[in-house]
Amino acid sequence: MDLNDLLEIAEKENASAKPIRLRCCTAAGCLSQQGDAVKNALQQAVADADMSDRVEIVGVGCMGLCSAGPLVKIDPDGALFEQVQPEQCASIIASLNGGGPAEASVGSDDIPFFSKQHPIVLENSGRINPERIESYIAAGGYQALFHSLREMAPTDVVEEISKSGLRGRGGAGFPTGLKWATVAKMKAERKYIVCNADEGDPGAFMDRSVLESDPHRVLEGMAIAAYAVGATQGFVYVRGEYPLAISRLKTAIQQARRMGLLGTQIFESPFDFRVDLRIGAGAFVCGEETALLRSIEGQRGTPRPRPPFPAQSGLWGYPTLINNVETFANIAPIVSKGSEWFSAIGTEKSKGTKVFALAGKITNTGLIEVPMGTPLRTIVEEMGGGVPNGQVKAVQTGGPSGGCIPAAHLDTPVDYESLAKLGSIMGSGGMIVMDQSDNMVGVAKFFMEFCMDESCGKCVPCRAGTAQIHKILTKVTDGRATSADLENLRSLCEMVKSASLCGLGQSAPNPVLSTLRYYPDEYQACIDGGAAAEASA
Amino acid sequence: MSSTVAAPSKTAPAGGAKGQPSGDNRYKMLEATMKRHQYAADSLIEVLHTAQELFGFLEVDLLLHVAHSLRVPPSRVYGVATFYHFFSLKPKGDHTVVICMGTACYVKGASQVVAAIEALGGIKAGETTPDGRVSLMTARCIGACGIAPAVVLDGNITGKQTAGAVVDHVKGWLGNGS
Amino acid sequence: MAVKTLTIDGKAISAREEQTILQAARENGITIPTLCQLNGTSNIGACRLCLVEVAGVPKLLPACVTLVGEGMQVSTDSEKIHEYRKMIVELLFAERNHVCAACVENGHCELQDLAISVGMDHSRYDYMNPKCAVDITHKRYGIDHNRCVLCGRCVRVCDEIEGAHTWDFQGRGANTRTISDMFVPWGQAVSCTSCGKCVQACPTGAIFRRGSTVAEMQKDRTRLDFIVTAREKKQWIA
Amino acid sequence: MDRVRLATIWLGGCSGCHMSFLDLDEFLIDLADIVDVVYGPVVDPKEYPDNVDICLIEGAVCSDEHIHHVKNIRAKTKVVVAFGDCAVTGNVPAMRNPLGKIAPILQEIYCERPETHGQMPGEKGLMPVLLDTVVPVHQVIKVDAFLPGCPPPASRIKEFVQLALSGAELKLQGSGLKPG
Repeated sequence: MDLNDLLEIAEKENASAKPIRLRCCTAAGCLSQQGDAVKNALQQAVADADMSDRVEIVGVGCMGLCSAGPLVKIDPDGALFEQVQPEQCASIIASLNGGGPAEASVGSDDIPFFSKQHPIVLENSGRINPERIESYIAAGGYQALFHSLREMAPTDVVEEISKSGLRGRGGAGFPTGLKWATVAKMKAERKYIVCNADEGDPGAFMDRSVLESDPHRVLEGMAIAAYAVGATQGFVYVRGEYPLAISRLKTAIQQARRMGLLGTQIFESPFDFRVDLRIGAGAFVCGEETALLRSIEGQRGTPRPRPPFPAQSGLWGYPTLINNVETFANIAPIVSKGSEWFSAIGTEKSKGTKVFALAGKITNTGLIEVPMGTPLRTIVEEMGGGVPNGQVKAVQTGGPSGGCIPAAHLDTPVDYESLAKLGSIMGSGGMIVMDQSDNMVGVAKFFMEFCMDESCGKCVPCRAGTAQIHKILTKVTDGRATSADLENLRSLCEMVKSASLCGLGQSAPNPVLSTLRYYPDEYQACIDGGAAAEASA
Repeated sequence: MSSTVAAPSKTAPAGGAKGQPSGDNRYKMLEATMKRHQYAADSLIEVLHTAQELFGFLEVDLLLHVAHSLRVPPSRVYGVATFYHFFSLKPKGDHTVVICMGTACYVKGASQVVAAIEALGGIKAGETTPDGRVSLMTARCIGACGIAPAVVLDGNITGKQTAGAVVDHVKGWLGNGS
Repeated sequence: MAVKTLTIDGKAISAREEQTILQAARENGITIPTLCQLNGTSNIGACRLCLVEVAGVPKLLPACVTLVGEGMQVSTDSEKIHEYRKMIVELLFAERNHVCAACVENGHCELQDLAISVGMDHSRYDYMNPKCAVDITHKRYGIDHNRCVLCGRCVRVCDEIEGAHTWDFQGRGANTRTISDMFVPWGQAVSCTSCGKCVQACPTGAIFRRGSTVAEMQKDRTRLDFIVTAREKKQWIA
Repeated sequence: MDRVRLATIWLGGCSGCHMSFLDLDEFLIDLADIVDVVYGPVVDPKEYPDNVDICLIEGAVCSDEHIHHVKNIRAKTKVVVAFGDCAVTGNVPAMRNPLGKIAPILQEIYCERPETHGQMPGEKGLMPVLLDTVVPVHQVIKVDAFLPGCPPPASRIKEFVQLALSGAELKLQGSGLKPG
């Protein structure tokens, strides 16, 4: 396999495409709304209308606008159909043949939800067939790997990633190039690459969507990373809750192996790289890197103190590079288009784009990818279409590790530093919009219950502290708390934040601290006036 | 402060892979998985996944068999099996309803759905109805936030659910015995 | 063997580079409270009582696993650290059902000593009152989960020194429980050699010798250290 | 100097703390020169008086009656002291908490055990209602000082009382804090 072979596959794939192509979303969001039945019905309709010679139905990954699913898009330059029902499919096919307008609701891809996006990570999502490697190759896939292996020294690759300014998309925003350089410098007989696909933050589904829509993109990023740091074995650690992502990854790994894009002597170079899947078993804490490593080793997912960092001593004591799905998905474009192209996007300290999952009380739910630094208001009000029949009260970012950003701060640009200043975090990219009917003490309690249940139990501040914070919050919502309880709540949150062993405990108090900061009245009201209403639908 | 000993009713000697009919194909398939992982201790979680798929849940004897085969101390196997919420040491019901309790589903009223099913089945989340028909579980965000609240009915993700609709569905399971 | 010089609470000291802050402090008579740490077993940094401040580092660091560094300025007795330690001890008392008055370890208990040393006169937190079992099926020893602080010393001593790995943890978070073998009563745990190392290792009255009554149980941790020193350094005389 | 108005009360506990107080021996005679015991198991008054300077509360809060007492004490007392482990932590009386709610416990103890007389004692309203959860005093009212120990040894009580009389901060140190 070399570049010509790749180009040949791409050419063949493009040549086999039929004049009219209907793309059906087959990611989990649309599938759960009968997306599969829609795809089958379309195929049946094409066969019935005897149009198979010029119309094809392609299952693709996520198109983003989950709230309008199942989505069907006609290429080239055709309509975008929303909330398609299987019984509407015949009329859609008939309309292609001049049979009058389709009996399905037509959406527009010229709305801010789509037009304000800047897809890099998601550029293939909803376009290519995630179950065919040829489809990825036709979109230029694996060329970046070829360029890296054949035209760049490992140090050049690290350098390129460093210059791009890419920062880890898993939440903390550690400079990716620096992490790679650390692993690359370690002298060891073995090194590992780990892709953290244990996307546990409730309200976040970016990684799921990327894996379901464009799995090869992630594998290619991992392979480039492996080459850059000198690793030969990789693991993708995926949540067990994502069966579709797991099956598509399995397919992708098999296909890549069969084509020689994973395995030994890739692109006829001395570079070997093998990827295995590891399926998580329902433990949020395994998103923490040292816990994740223990889990890959078949143990209880309890974190350990760092240093040593995994880059120094990771899997089985060997240097290990851990990045998350979205980080790896950024690698191939950076290698292809160059670090300058990438670093021109975004803000001074936060380069590139970020994928966000919009959910909650918002008109358009789904996935968007915007340049770093895009104001929260643009995302929530313009692209998301605001709250249906209501007002934005707060936007929760970063899941149980993040905080609630009040509407007054909607003009904040979304980047690592700005969100941290507001007491929240970028996190992996979940954004839950809340309206006036949501009680913020209830929201804080919801997150604390989550952290309490997900605490591994190893360190005392997190194990006993989260349980105690939850107990105090319950007293508050039940109207049994005193102002002394609020004082205990605050000091305990500070202690758990400072004294916990890992990121779970260190960030668990954030939802409480941020709501205490922005919505002290709601806490006070519970103390003065008795029980608070649970957040209602 | 009870003076009773918390322990499972069943106890088997360590290393005792007893009670596995040699004709049971499931043990052969489990064996194949362990072999593929070269009986490595660090494949424990993968092996437990396979064991649960094959047997539906992880019985103590099964865990002992795995411990013995992978040469992992029994207490560690039990520790791992109970650390991860995916693994169940008790049999599940004929039908399962999993209600997503992620943030998006929470703000869209998932807790009302849970309450409704708890009331209907007379069980709490994580339990199975006494007749073994229905298991109710909650999930940590299944990543279907765009269609919240999401409920997984016998493995099928359904979106934009209401308490009434899920109750009707589960009533069907409780009622007709299919 | 490189030597580092550093200060702990303003006192200039020197330490070997492979030493932890905790070891260096102890050698110099500076007390840092610990609970999960046990000489002779690996350090896990779990109880967070040994957290110290290091100048220039924004986070608190666990002294038991943080190596000394050249020019390090360590502080072990700031007001914040004292307050955090106290909170952690209060959390531990509220987490399980510790009744000193009715405990075999009363007067010799590390948790009780910690309460005294951090100046705890009560726990500001509500008691959790969890249901905990007492297992006295072993013919010589017993385990009372009401008194367990989940420090993991029994687990480590059994795995790392005795090599039996009878103990481990099941569950997680506040529901974590110490278990023997496949969650069988201790008396039925066939891997147990009845060596009693876990009894000596346990900092509270959770694991005790049967037949001990209130305040009678006294443990000798130095035996564990002795075994490890003998095994690793071939030194049988301390 | 005005005489110090001291009260003591015995809630859910064994009275061991009061016994330990009596172990102050001849110091009691010194105390009698400056202190009036205005309420407690060792004196006559049935009503808790107003303007109490210091009250030592022995025992945990186990019943609705105890809640009434401690709230009343709080309202009428300058310095409220949790006196002994039961008041400070719940201690032995709180050992029933993990067993769950009180009704089934009473049912089992008074009605179901073979050696009992098969009926609940007293009529409704006659007996104080036991709480589902026994709690230390500070979980019901604000407590100003804690005097741990089961019981606190007489020497510790003496030290504490001397602190109180001298007007110093009511905080014990070192081994004076040992519970149990």
